[in-house]
Formats: sequence, C-alpha cells, structure tokens
Amino acid sequence: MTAPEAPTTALGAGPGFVVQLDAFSGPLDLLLHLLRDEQLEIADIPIARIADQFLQAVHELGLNQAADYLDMASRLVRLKAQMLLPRRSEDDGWEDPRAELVRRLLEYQQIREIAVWMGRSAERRSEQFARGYLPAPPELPPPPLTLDLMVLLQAVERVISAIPSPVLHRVVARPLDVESATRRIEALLEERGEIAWLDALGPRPTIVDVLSTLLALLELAKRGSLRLLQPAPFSPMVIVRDPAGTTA
Amino acid sequence: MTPLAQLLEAALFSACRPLTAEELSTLDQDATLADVRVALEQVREHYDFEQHGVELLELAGGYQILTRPIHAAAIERAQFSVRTPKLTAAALETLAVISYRQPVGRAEIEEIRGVSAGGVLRSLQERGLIEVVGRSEGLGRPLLYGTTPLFLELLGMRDLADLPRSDELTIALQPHRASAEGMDDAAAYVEAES
Amino acid sequence: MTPLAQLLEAALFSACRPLTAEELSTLDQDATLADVRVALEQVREHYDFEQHGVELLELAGGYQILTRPIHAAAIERAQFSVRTPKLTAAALETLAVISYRQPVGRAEIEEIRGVSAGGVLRSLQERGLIEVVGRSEGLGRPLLYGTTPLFLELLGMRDLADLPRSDELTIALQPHRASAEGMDDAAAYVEAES
Repeated sequence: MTAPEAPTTALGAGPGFVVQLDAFSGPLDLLLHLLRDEQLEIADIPIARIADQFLQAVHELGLNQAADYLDMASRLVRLKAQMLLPRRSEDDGWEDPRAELVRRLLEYQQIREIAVWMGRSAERRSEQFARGYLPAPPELPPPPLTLDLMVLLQAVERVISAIPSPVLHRVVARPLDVESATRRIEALLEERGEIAWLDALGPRPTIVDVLSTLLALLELAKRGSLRLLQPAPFSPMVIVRDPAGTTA
Repeated sequence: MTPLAQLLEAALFSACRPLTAEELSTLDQDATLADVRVALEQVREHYDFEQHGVELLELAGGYQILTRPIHAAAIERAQFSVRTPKLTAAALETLAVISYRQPVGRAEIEEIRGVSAGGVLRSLQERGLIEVVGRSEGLGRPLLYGTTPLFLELLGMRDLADLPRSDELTIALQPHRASAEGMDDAAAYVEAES
Repeated sequence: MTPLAQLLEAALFSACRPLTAEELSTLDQDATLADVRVALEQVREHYDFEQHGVELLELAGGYQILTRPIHAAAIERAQFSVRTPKLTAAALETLAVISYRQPVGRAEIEEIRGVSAGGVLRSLQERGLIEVVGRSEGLGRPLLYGTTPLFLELLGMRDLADLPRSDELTIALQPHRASAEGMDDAAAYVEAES
C-alpha cells in the first residue's frame, strides 16, 4: 500500500476508478461513491457486490477512521447474508433487509447536498470582506462579564474528557484490631484450654480479622500465654493454653 | 444622507459584526424602529445607486456593511485581506445535520453521518459556529447542539429560514418520523430473522 | 463612483491598516499612481458631499476610512465595537474544576487539567469569580480556592447545590465517580472502625 500522503490511490474496482485518499468523510460517503461510480440505484443496492467492493476499498485505503468503516463493513456482510436467506412469499409482508441502509443513504445524501449548498454559501460570503481596520476601543468600563451554566458544563465535560485515565492509588487504612482478637482468644482458652485456628478466627472472618487474629496469637505466644502446635505437617494449627503463662 | 442614516452608517462601520435594527435604534433615542429601518434602506439604496465598493446586507438577523464580491480577487491579490479558510467536508456535513435538526445530540449526528463526531463538534464549538443549547431528557442527559449567529454570518444568511427547504433538495425524503419508524421495523426484522 | 474609486473604497474598508497610494496602486495594474490619487480624491469628496457617516483621511502616511467624530459619543455609548467579554476555555475549565472540587488547591487543579494554573487562577480571582477559602493541612500548606457569590450570581444559581450533580453529566464520569465512591466507602469504613 502506498504511503498515506500519496495523493491518489487506485482501486481495482473498475477502470479509471481513482479516489482521493482523504476524499471520504465517512463510510456512508464511500458507499455513495461506490454506488455512483457503478451507476447503481440506491433503492436497489446489489448488496453482495457492493459489500465486496466496500471491503476491498477499506482494505486498500487503510482508512484511518477504521472503526467507523469496519462497523459499516460488518453491517454490509450481515445484509449480504440476510439477502441469501429464502424469502417468504412476496405478499407475506416481506421487509427488505436493505431498508434501513437505503434510508440512511438517502438521508446522508440529502445531508451531503445541504453541505455542498453550505460550502457554496460560505464561499460566496468569503468573497465579501467586513471592515478590517477598527480603531482602538474606547476607554469605557468593561461590560458585565457573561457566564452561563451550559458553558460551564461544557467546560466540566472538557475537563473530564481530557483526563487521560484515572490514575488512582487507593491507599486504604484498614486498622488491624489486635486487641479484640487477643480478648477473644483469651476468653476461648479460659473456657476450653485448647482451641483450633478456625475457632480463634470467629464466625465469618474478614481478611482483617485473619490478620488481627494471627498477630494476636503470635503476640500471646511471645508473651507465653499460649502455645501454638501443629501435630503433623499441613495439619490444622492447635492453640493450647500455656499453664505457665496464665499463672505468671 | 439624513442625519440618522449617517449615524447608522458610522455605527455599522465601527462594528465588527452585524448589528440588529433593535441595537441600532439605541443609538438615537428619538428614533423608532421604523425610522431605523427606513434609514437603513436609504443607506442600502445609496450604496447601490452610487455604485459604492461596499454594500449593506442583512445577515444573521442584523445588518452589516461588506465589500462587494467583485473586488475580492483584487483585494486578495494585493494581500490587504484574506478569505476565511474553507470548512472541511466533515465540518460542513456536521453543520448541515445540526442546522436542520437542532437542538440535536451527538449520537444523532453520528448516526446520520456514520462517523464519530467528537473532534468535529469540538472544533466547530471552538470556532463559535455551534453551541450547546440544552440537554436531552434521554439517558445520560446528553448535550444538545445548535448553530450560532456566527454560523449564519459565515454563510451569509439572514436566518435559518434561508436554508434550502427539504422539498427544494433533489432527494425528497419522507418525514423524519416515518423513516425512524421504518428503521425500527427494519431492526425488528433483523432480530426476528437472526 | 468610478470603478477604480469603488475598488479603492472596498480595499480601504477591508484592510486592517492605513494603505498608501503606492500600495493601493497594486490593486489594478492599469492604474497609475496619479489615477489612484484622483480616485481617492473622488471618494473623499463623495463622502463629504453626500454627507456620509464616514470620511476618508490621510493618516500615518496612508489612507483610511474612519467614522466622523460627531458620531463617536453615540457609538461609544452603544458599545457595539466591544464584545461582551467571555471567559477563555482555560478559565472555564479551571472554574469547572473549582466549582465541583472546592475547596481545592492549585496542585490538584493542575493535576486534573494537566497544565499549570497560576495565571488563570489569578485572573479568575481578579474577576471575583474565585477566592481563597483556606489553606490545606498538607505540605507547604497550599492555598485552597472556592467559588464566590458572584460566580453563583452570574450563573443565576441560588447555591452550589444547583449545579448538576456529577452523575448527571454526560461523559463517563464513571471511572472517576466509581473510584470516588470507593474512596467514600473506605473513608466510612475507617471512621466506623476507629
């Protein structure tokens, strides 16, 4: 494929079919161009043919607004498939699957016509100049500032849309409650003398509870209030009251 | 020229935008709106009759003195003034949609043009050709756009009624609503079939 | 007016500075400098004789069309040549951040907008739209800004609660908003637990 700045790009769709690279303002524009080039009626688009040509054009042009063109391409391919489906009898309220595309093309063609009219109007108007030289504005108190909500909201949206992507470092302080865990373990050991790790955690523990309990156990073990035993490798931990500790 | 016509001419000369008859009538408290219109007509006729290089035009709801098109080429060649840059096809199409459908949201513009419109809308807003005129009641309450007086100025139009009526266009479209229904039908059909 | 006088009038009208007779003679290659001077004299006499609101003056080595001094007072009073000042995009965006985030420091505004905000903050302060409302507890105790009653007045709002909630805004505040909620939750959690 030629470089993007190449002025023209030939499409293999037909003899003398040469299009400007930036000549299309969108997929509908390209589609209209293909139809016009083939002198085809919008109302009776040969979908299969036009879909193939469209895909080829998109591919060959390497269109930079690819998303919009690919969206149209997929619609065309879907339509192409639908046109192959067996058709019910003509008087059975058969709706042409091309109806929406035809409507959009006609509507877009109308917009194009208005755009051309506007371009001509602007061209005409640009041949008339307003006064160029304006004397320095008089020294008067400045007129009151104007501001309205819509303008402000636009600014809000501009700001928001300009934020690249939220970079958020969410540092959440989740305090570990070692004290409560200590009291809970002590109370349990007072009652039973030997408890399992899961007993110490209490019902429906959160990650904070787990950490708090673990720290409390280690602290209590260090103080000598209890002993932590693991009877066998990978077996559940057993927490035993240390008689020496409690009497101390 | 009458004293009022003189004053109006001076005021129109000194402004860099079209002035409405109402604005012009504030120049002289003794002048009624009707007086202003008569005097403006006098200025306009004088420019035409005496073959001035400028003319008085009705633009964007107001009046403005502009050079006659016949002198554009010579003035440009001498580089005393430059034409406003041309609008791109994308900008013109977007303006076309907005001018006929206003107030209109971005989604509808994109649907009609078949391309995303964010960049164009922003640049048209920056150039002051369109503005936000409200918000839709719909989901997300999207902003609605409309054209500005500067848009009319740029196209040399008095008001939006100067736009070609849809029956003046070569392609006659069914009313918008009817076609929208058609679209729904088509969509329903696609769903039923797929 | 003769065709050359017409052309000179149009050129003088559209140029942004006084033009010399030499410059004006480049407009029409068939015109000599003498022709140009004759035509300019014709324009000047026409303006005077027909009592136009403008006159042709020779100033600063060139010619220019200016309004007659007699109309100056009326035109100045009407302020046509002055457009109502509008806030720049930068000022609006800064104001937008402050209105939703206040009290907010310069660093946060700059982080959100991605550009330095010093000049804009000063000019918004000068225009009375924002004011310093306190100092942050953070490092260096930076100034915190908030909007003023004048800001509300200009927007025709009773209080800040009249601003649309951020979830009513079109563009996906989503990522931003969701995280803000998350933060609120976290804050609530900390409060409940401590």
